Amino acid sequence: MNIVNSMKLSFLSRSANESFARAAVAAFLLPLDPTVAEVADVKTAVSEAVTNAIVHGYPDSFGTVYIEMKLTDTGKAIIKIRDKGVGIPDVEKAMEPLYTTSSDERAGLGFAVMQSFTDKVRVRSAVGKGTTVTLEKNIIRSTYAKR
Amino acid sequence: MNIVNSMKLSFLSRSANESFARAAVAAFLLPLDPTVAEVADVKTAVSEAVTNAIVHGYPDSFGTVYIEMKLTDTGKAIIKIRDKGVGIPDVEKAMEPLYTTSSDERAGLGFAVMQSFTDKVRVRSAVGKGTTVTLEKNIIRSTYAKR
Amino acid sequence: MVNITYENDTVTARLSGEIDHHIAPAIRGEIDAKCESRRPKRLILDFSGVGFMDSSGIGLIMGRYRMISLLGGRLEVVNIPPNLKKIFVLSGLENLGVMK
Amino acid sequence: MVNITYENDTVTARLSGEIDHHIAPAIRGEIDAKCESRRPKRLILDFSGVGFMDSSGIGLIMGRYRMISLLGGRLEVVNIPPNLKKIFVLSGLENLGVMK
Ligand SMILES: Nc1ncnc2c1ncn2[C@@H]1O[C@H](COP(=O)(O)OP(=O)(O)O)[C@@H](O)[C@H]1O
Ligand SMILES: Nc1ncnc2c1ncn2[C@@H]1O[C@H](COP(=O)(O)OP(=O)(O)O)[C@@H](O)[C@H]1O
Repeated sequence: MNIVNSMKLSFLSRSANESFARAAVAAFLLPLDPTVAEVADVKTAVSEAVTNAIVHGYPDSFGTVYIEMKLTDTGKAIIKIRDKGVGIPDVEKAMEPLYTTSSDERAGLGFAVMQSFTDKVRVRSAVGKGTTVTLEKNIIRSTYAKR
Repeated sequence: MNIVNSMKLSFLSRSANESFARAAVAAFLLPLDPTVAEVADVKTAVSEAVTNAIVHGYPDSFGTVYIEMKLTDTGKAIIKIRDKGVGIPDVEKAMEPLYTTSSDERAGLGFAVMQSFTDKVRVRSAVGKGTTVTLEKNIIRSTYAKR
Repeated sequence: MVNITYENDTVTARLSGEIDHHIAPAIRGEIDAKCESRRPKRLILDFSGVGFMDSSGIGLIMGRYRMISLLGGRLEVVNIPPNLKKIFVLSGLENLGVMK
Repeated sequence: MVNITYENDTVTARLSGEIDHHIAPAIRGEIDAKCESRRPKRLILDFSGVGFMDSSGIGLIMGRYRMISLLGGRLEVVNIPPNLKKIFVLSGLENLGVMK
């Protein structure tokens, strides 16, 4: 399994950038020749992780959100979404469906969506240091290797 | 004039990333409420600068292409496209329409397109160090300030 | 984004575009304002024009369910496009009996 | 990308999508192969399906102009969408007399 393409992206934690992040990730995915449903899955999962970084990672201030994306010759997309925000005290608990610390209208389904819309979700977090979410999605009919 | 949003992007100098770069820049521009023609202008100019970085900046190897983009509250988009490639010995000459050092089917119109499709083009280059192209585009009916 | 009409004791909100955390508060504000002034028996959320939605959309629906229940009305969610089925199933919203 | 047909001494290449430096070589290859085997009197490049094009597209046209001239044929560029007018004007291609 070799990395055939990679990109890095960083932007201000403004909510307007949620749609930007989705669009950029989707555009980078295209050479893997994903189906419309696969693109939608990745966009949705990325939207959750980026929104979490903006809403929960930097609750009282603007910070920077970092995305790193790699494509492999086996048709796997690996997407890392990182913030240098407040961090998560108990990751296991945070990942339970319906769990939310927000008083806003958050459904507590962000991690559940990431898990159901991608093939693998890893979360690393340290209180006061920030959070990194790594998503992996296998694009089934990928043709990158053939190009 | 204040910066209201900013992003950074970097990617491998693969030609497949030309369309990715255009799409990402276009998506980041959207909160300025550009017209379809303004989006097309920016995409075209960015495509020229990114292609130059890939083709001319890194002629014999893969390198990294860097994009920095800022939006101001006066509706200006400032886009920097940078490579750490071979550099341009004579920038003035390089910018002349129809001038090309390529034996491939390049038209020699890249800089001419950037100049005619944006409001300002600045080029800084050092041989052996790389090239930075800065594009500025004023989005006329911009509403970012009002949001 | 959202187009809201009132007729026959019913407020209908036709959503469109991409529903995420950035846009949800504006949609919520418009729907709630209309419902508070009209006090309808029924609130219909029409998703036919929605191309993308993340869990912020689920939060939006749950919140409107609570709001309209407090006002004594009921919620109906209609015209869910095929590509949004997956997130609706995951949300468990089907158990609320609001999806038509 | 490109769909190529041959009829009445004419090769017609219908281009579509986004034309840039990444995609241009593949388009060039297909058109040139067809022209070299058919030796047409006329090569028509139909741009009606093209949504985006940068100066790589201009290079592609100039190159096909040279190629078909060497083969003794002539080039026609047709159906340029309004949003591409600007780059065609800038290119000076109008002076070649190939744009219909
Ligand atoms: N990047 C992050 N930084 C800090 N806390 C986070 C982050 N991502 C998630 N969390 C915590 O995990 C909880 C659950 O997240 P999630 O399942 O996405 O639901 P929601 O975003 O709707 O609250 C959040 O309420 C928050 O407390
Ligand atoms: N990023 C770059 N690095 C090195 N040389 C460059 C770069 N950008 C442009 N050039 C030089 O400037 C010339 C003119 O560029 P341009 O007007 O875009 O035409 P074209 O790309 O068709 O050659 C190129 O042929 C090349 O020699």
